[in-house]
Amino acid sequence: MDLTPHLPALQVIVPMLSAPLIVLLKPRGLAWAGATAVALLSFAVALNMAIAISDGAHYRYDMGGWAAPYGIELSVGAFSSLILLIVTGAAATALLAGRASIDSQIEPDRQPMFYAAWLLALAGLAGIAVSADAFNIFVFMEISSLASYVLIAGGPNRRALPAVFKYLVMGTIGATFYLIGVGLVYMMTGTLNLADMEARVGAVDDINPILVAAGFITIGLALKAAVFPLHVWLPNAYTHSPHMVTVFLAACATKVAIYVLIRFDFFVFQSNFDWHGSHFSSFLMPLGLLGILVASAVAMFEGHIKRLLAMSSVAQIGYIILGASFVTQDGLTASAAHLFNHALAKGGLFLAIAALACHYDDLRLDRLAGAARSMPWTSAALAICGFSLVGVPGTAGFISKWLLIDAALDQGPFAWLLVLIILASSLMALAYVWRIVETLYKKPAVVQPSSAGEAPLELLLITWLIALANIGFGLFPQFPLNLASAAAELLMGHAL
Amino acid sequence: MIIVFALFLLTLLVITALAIVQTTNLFVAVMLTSIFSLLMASNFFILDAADVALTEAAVGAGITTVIFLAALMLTTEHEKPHLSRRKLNTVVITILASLIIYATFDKPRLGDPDAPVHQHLAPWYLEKTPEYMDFPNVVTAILGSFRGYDTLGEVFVVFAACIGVLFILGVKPPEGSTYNPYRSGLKHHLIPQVVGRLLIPFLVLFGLYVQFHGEYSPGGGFQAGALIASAIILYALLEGEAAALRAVPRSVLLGLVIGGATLYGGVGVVCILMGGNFLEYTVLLDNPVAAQQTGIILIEAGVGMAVCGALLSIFHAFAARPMRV
Amino acid sequence: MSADNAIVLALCVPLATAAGIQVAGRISDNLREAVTLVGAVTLAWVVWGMLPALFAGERPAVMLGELLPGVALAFEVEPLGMLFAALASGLWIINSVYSIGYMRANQERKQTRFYTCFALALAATMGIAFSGNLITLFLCYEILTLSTYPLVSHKGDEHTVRSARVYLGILLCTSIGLFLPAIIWTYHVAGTGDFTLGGILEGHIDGADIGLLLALFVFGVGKAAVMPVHRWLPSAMVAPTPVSALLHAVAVVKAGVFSIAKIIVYVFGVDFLFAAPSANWLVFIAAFTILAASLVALRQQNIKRLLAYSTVAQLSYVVMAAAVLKPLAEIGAAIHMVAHAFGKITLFFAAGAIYTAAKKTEIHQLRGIGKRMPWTMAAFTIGALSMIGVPPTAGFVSKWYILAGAFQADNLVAIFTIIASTVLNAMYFLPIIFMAWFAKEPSGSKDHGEAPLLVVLALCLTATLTLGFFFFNGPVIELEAQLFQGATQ
Amino acid sequence: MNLLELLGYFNYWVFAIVLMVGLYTVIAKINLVKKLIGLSIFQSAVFLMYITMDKVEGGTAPIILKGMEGNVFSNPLPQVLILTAIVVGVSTLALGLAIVVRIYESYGTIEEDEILDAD
Repeated sequence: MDLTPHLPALQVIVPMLSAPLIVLLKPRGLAWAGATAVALLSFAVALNMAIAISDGAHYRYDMGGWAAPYGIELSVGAFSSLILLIVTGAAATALLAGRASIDSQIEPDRQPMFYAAWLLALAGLAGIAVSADAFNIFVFMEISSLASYVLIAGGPNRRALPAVFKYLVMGTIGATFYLIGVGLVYMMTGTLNLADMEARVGAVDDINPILVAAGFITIGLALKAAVFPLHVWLPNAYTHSPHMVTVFLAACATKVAIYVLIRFDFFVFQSNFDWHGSHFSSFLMPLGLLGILVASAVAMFEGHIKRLLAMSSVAQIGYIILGASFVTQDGLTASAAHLFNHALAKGGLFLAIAALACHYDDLRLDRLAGAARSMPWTSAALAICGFSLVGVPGTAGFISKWLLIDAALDQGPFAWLLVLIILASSLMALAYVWRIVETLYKKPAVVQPSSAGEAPLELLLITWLIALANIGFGLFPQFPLNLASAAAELLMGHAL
Repeated sequence: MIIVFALFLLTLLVITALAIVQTTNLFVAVMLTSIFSLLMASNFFILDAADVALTEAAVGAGITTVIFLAALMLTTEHEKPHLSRRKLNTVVITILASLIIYATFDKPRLGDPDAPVHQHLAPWYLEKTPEYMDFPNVVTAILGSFRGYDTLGEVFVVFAACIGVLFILGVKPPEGSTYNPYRSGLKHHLIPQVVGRLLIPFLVLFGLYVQFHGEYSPGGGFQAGALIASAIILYALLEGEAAALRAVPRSVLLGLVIGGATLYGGVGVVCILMGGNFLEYTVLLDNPVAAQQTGIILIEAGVGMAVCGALLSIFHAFAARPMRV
Repeated sequence: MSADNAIVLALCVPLATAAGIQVAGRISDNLREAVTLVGAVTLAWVVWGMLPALFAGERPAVMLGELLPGVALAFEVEPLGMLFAALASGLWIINSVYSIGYMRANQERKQTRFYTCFALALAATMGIAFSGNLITLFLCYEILTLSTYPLVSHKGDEHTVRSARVYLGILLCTSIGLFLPAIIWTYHVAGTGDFTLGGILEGHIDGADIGLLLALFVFGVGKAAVMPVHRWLPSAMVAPTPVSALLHAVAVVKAGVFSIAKIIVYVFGVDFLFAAPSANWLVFIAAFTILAASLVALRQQNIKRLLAYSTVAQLSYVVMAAAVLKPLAEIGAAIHMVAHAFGKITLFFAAGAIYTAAKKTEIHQLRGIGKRMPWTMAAFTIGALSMIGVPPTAGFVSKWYILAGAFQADNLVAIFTIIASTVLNAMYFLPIIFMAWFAKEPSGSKDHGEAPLLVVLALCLTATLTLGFFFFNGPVIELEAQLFQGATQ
Repeated sequence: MNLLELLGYFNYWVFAIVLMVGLYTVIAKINLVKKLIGLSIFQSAVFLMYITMDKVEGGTAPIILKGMEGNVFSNPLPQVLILTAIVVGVSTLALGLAIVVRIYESYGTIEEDEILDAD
């Protein structure tokens, strides 16, 4: 039978329905193998859809056979497809590379549950990306959140626990805010389907509840997306979670929230209210800029390598928000491209750190001095991904930075200020990345690695694969770029 | 008359909420939370939401309280009094509250039949349910079929919580803690014993009724799962952890969760295999109405199993944790 | 072999050499050095092989792919780039010979990494020389920066690492902070960044913005070492001498001034810029750099640092010549790149030879050294005279053209600067020459002779080139005159 | 303003107040269990908001028994949503409490400031 029309549903239900079965796979290694196979399958599904979509396809799916708005509709366009690629790619990559790392951090008898939670997180994030129903997004947001709390709580250090508790509290507040916003919009429009909302919100006479709803939704999702200054949960959660979980979540978790934020705002509000575009940018642009500057500055002085990169994530989220806040085709393209490129760079960096962690228990930066001598390959991959983060030409990060500056130049009289801030933070990124590189390569060793030699081969190979992807997508960025500009077109098409 | 009662309930709700914030005894706070949930449930009932009221009573007032108490037993009952230096919070929160209240003046009046919510989707559901499903409870129809995908998601939220709790509490407890599997304060108390034993069969029976009668009256898988779980938790409280685990072992519980979730998802997959969309029950049988009914009964059974198993697993994970001495 | 393919080959040969060095380095040192030499000769053969096509007026081009719509990775050979590539590839051969002698004699560590990075740097240099648009130029520019970092920090001690950090920091910060926005700005307003004779900016930008954009470019190209972004160059002197010689007298610094010249000629357009009053400041800043750097050089005690400041000054000659914005001066700029390259590489080779043979690094230690190392000091003398601009050396030819261009433009600042700096150059080079040949060696000094044969051979070769260029510079001038055949007629 | 109208606003006001009481408890209290209690109050408030909007004047619960087809029924959709939300709420709570138990076991306290001091 032809499964092609079912792909959007399969994207979610394959990992979701596999999760309970994974719990049953007690023997050593089997749960890992099962979860990896499922994640790869999801990635294949996402890739399949992405290729069709870059040829102009658009997937729609009526759950239960009930047409929208009565039933729940799934809809996969360019933007969601890009997100799906990131999510499934991150999940599959981290699993493929991470067996040794996970074995060393999670006890064998707890592993089946860990992998089940992994698949649930994957299913939840994918579910958000494919859904076209405001409430359904909430449900899947909760699946992904609960599963991520579980994953992060698997961190070996006791500090993971307060960190995940904070994440849980703030995440729940964010989700509840979103729920309030959706409720208010539902109250005024009587519908939950995003497209239907878009059509009906314009007819609403009493604007106050919609205004409050937009506020609640934006703040709630900004909390989930760790937009500065609502990012306080993020650094500790990323620092203390198991290394592979950091790879997975840093690459995609906050991005999905940004995706919903952008999509909700552009689909439902922008198209109907003339003033919403300026509200949106006047609210988010300062946050984006502040986030870029403050988080980059903090990252320069962080001593723990994972915390440092977590702070850098906050800054990078600022870039994405900034691009979206221009409310232009170019700005959104830059944002969407940066979603992808940052996932590549950060995923690669955290993979390399997981590799370092195989031989270094203490990941404070000064303890890692001289690591390049015993782990030259890992360090080189880390440097490449780091340069991609900075935006050195020839890497993926350069492409999005180029697009972002190009888009910023259209922003009227204050364009130079925007460019200045972007450049300043790039230089700060250079400073903190260089600090890492120099420590690894040039500083005399402080601690001897627990054992000599490189990281496990599969981890090393995957890390290099991602590092090369950073270069590859820096030189031949057409594929993600096509999706990104198609996504921007879709979003702006609604705003017109 | 009912309006005055509603006003009274709502006022009581606010007072309870404030009392919860004020008290420094966590045990008291949890008990007040239970009362808060009950008040909420009554309110829901007044507002014609019978299904929600039943769920809130079973889950909010029942299960939540039990889990809270179980957690308190493992931690501490007393909140350290501290001087709140966070004046800013109060300010922020007051501003937010007044904003929301301000926004309410544009909201449709309570019960206004012309409100958009009553104009758009709801009439369709009310009209089509008899036609497509041929049973009275529209809530069950939406839950099970029209928005069955949400409900599937919800089952997996419960599943995630279940494996999450098992995962998080799956690490070895620290040294110096003891575990008494027969601890149960109620075993030798006559009145709880008698009343409790009387209650358990009725609870289970009521649970089963709610499960299988969900299409006709308020109720369904969630409520049934929660009710049966409460019955077994009550049994555990009366007879002790070990006895309850003997009656329903852990493996059975996990099997229930996995089986329930898989049953639900499996029905959806079968729909795909039979040529429909995911969860499109209509393709299951020749007669679409009967097919819808069958599908909904099956997935409700899955929900019931999963919720019951998950809640009990969570309870046992807490209860089996040794207390600190 | 078509010239289009030759471009790709010119990029690939150094890369393949780098890979070959990595492999050969695991087998034997001799094999590794053989690979280096073979790579250098092959590259020169490929690059020089393109010359006939260029003289015939062809412009070989190749496009690798599009990064973004309208932003492509493309290469095109034109006279300026051809000259630069031919220079760099030719000197790489000589420098390789020198390196082998130097690195062996000084028993440097990690030589495989050294040769590998060197080859990578050459690949980037070829990329810069042949780049067909701004983005390709920028990409190769950054690769050059990154690939030379391991060379600069080769020694690995704390002082070296700190200096290398200054090197990398200034080059990367200026390029990302100034060069990149200038490029994006150009693409944004002009819609393209392709190097086009006559410029692409005319009509897209006006008023003070021209001066601002030019400033972003000039200071963004930190490798040109226009003050105040010159600090990296003295810092880079911690590198082994062959690195200083080829990279910091030829490849890297020339990449900087070459980029500026190319941007002035192909992005702004000489006539467009000449007509823009807001762009006048460049001559002044270049003149200031020349004089200030020469004054600083006067006070240096360390030979390599003196040479570094001399380089800063000489680079600004090229910038100033380009900024005079007259055809003769532009040709002078191109010739000066060659002339200075020959002279300065000779000087560095000599400094390295002195270090290898006598372990001397300071100027005052050079008393009487001419008698012990006559070949070396003879070459040093020729190089120094070329720096001053005394005939019959290469330096005279280029100064002549620049001066002629300055008269053509009636640019008094430039004329004065050239004269004043010639005096300053004489003031810091002549005493050294005098001291080396005629002063008496202090008693009790170490007995030593010439540096190893390969080292001396290399520096004699470059000294000969310095002299030879005075007599045989016709082809170069003919090639560069092509730049203005269309524009001036 | 008739009584029902007042009640309508009153419902929303109670929603707003309870919501803020919950939020205040989450933010201002440093005891972790208390925070979770606040979180559940916070979520309950949202349930109230949704259920408030389902009511139709003179309506009954949306159970269409035989012979009642002409009656007015309250809106079933918010009820379905809140059924889901309640279960989500208790799931989050269970997970949160499990974490609190582990925190107590590792740190010996469930007060946020003491936990911060311990690290």
